[in-house]
Amino acid sequence: MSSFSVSFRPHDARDADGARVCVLDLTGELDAHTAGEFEAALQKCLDDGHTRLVVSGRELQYISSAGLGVFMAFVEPVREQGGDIKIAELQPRVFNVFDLLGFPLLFDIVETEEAAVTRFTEGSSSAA
Amino acid sequence: MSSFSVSFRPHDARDADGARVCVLDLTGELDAHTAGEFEAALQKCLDDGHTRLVVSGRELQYISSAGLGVFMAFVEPVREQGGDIKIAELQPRVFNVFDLLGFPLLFDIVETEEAAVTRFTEGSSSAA
Amino acid sequence: MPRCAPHLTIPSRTSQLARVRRRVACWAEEAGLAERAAQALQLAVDEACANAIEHGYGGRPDGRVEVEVTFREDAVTVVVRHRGDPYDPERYQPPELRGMLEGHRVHGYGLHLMHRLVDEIAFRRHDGASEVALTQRRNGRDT
Amino acid sequence: MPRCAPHLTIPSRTSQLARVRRRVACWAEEAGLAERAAQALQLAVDEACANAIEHGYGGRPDGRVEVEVTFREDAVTVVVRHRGDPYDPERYQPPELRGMLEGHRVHGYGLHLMHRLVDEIAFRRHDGASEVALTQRRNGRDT
Ligand SMILES: Nc1ncnc2c1ncn2[C@@H]1O[C@H](COP(=O)(O)OP(=O)(O)O)[C@@H](O)[C@H]1O
Ligand SMILES: Nc1ncnc2c1ncn2[C@@H]1O[C@H](COP(=O)(O)OP(=O)(O)O)[C@@H](O)[C@H]1O
Repeated sequence: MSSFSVSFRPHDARDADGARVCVLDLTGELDAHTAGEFEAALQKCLDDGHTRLVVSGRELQYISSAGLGVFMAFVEPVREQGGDIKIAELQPRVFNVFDLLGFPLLFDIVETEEAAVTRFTEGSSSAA
Repeated sequence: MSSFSVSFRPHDARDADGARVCVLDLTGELDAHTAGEFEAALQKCLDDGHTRLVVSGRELQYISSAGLGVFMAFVEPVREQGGDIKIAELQPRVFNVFDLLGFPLLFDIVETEEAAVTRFTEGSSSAA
Repeated sequence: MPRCAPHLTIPSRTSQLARVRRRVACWAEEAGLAERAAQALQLAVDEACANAIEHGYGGRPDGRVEVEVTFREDAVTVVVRHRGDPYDPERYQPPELRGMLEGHRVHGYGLHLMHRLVDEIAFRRHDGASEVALTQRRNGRDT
Repeated sequence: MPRCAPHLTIPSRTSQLARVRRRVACWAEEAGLAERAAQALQLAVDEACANAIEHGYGGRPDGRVEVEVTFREDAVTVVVRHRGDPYDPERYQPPELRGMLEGHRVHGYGLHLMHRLVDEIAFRRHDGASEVALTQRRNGRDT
């Protein structure tokens, strides 16, 4: 069995609209078996009104297309609600897969969680 | 060289909005080389405000994906203007290619030109 | 039984596709393929050549595309080879991404068609050449 | 040098994918593939197995997927084989069509990835089985 988990962590930062930035930490292997868990976590974020999302791949060892599909499925609904999915801290092996499919054109993929959070807060006058 | 031609033929019929139905007759082989001609013909239809289009494949001997791509590229703009592209009289060999890609789900593909015209006019109270 | 040369090299121009198709028809007849299998192979080879011209050589007309047949007891294989760009990840996007980026979606059918049309399809990169090998069995499927 | 059995049969459940990946890692090490090539092969085989499970067997868990390695002097080939549906034209649509029909576009990356990841990929239907053969050369590309 692939081991995978995703955990939700509200961040202190807020964007210009005052919306809180939230971090999803991915751990383990994201494949066709575990993609459903990631999907459920993103759906819960949406349901709870969290749409300023940073997905941290610091502990993500592996990703297959099923995992990439989840990003694709959620980026539009999230953006429609004024939010975004920023991707941070990917290990080179995992980044390579995103890169092969041209995801850097569609997603903000940044090195550090901090940089991802800043993308939300920069230019904002309110919080952070 | 592949021989291909497309000719434009206004039909007597009008749809419920009073818009004239037009027929495009395709002749020969529609491939990556000749698709541009078909594209230009459809563009001219759009430019001239003709959007109730029947494409007749009675004399079409061959189609490759480049030809299918032209249908796909124009169906949305045509529909946005209240029209449609109906496809008629395909030879079995050519129909098979449309079918392999699932086009019957997206397009009205009918046996005869007359049936295609009727799709535009049926339920119409004005002309025809 | 017709005889037609087992090798054909064309310049990278789409105007050459009809010539390729005629040659494939001849090979298919020589191989004794059923009509449907022959037409399917012809279309698959057309698509592979069109990809080589449009993607491999990016539309430049000065490239060369080689088309080659091999007859085996139970099958016929046509190889399409070019020495242009292999997949260019910067230029080539999966259809969905291109769709989102461009709004229009008119590409991406060729590859799907090829898969459906032949009994076996193989993609290979080797010594700077990109090859697609399309195989139709004599007693294969009749799609 | 590790030794791992050259053949693995799994039930058609995605929970088995991790097991397949571990086996492929072992084969890649045995073949002496460079790390990047090994990881690429592992991912490509994962995608092929996931397709067999999800498309071939339509998610039914009672199918079997066979995964088999062949070592050659210059390359290693992994074949993934299933006996479920071959392409089902009614169910399978090219991404653009599905996109238009469903609005959502979350499929279609697996196949593109596979093409990018290995030196050679072949799709074959034979005697009711569908096979994908994924080949990585020992001195191949380092994507
Ligand atoms: N450099 C290349 N050489 C050969 N084939 C390529 C190249 N780049 C892309 N392709 C092929 O072209 C396919 C995309 O083309 P296709 O599906 O025919 O759609 P379209 O040509 O309409 O964009 C790719 O999936 C791949 O098989
Ligand atoms: N019955 C099948 N058996 C094996 N592979 C299939 C089958 N049907 C479709 N496929 C493969 O799955 C591909 C589509 O899957 P893929 O590109 O991985 O996207 P997704 O699985 O996300 O829809 C097809 O192009 C084909 O290669």
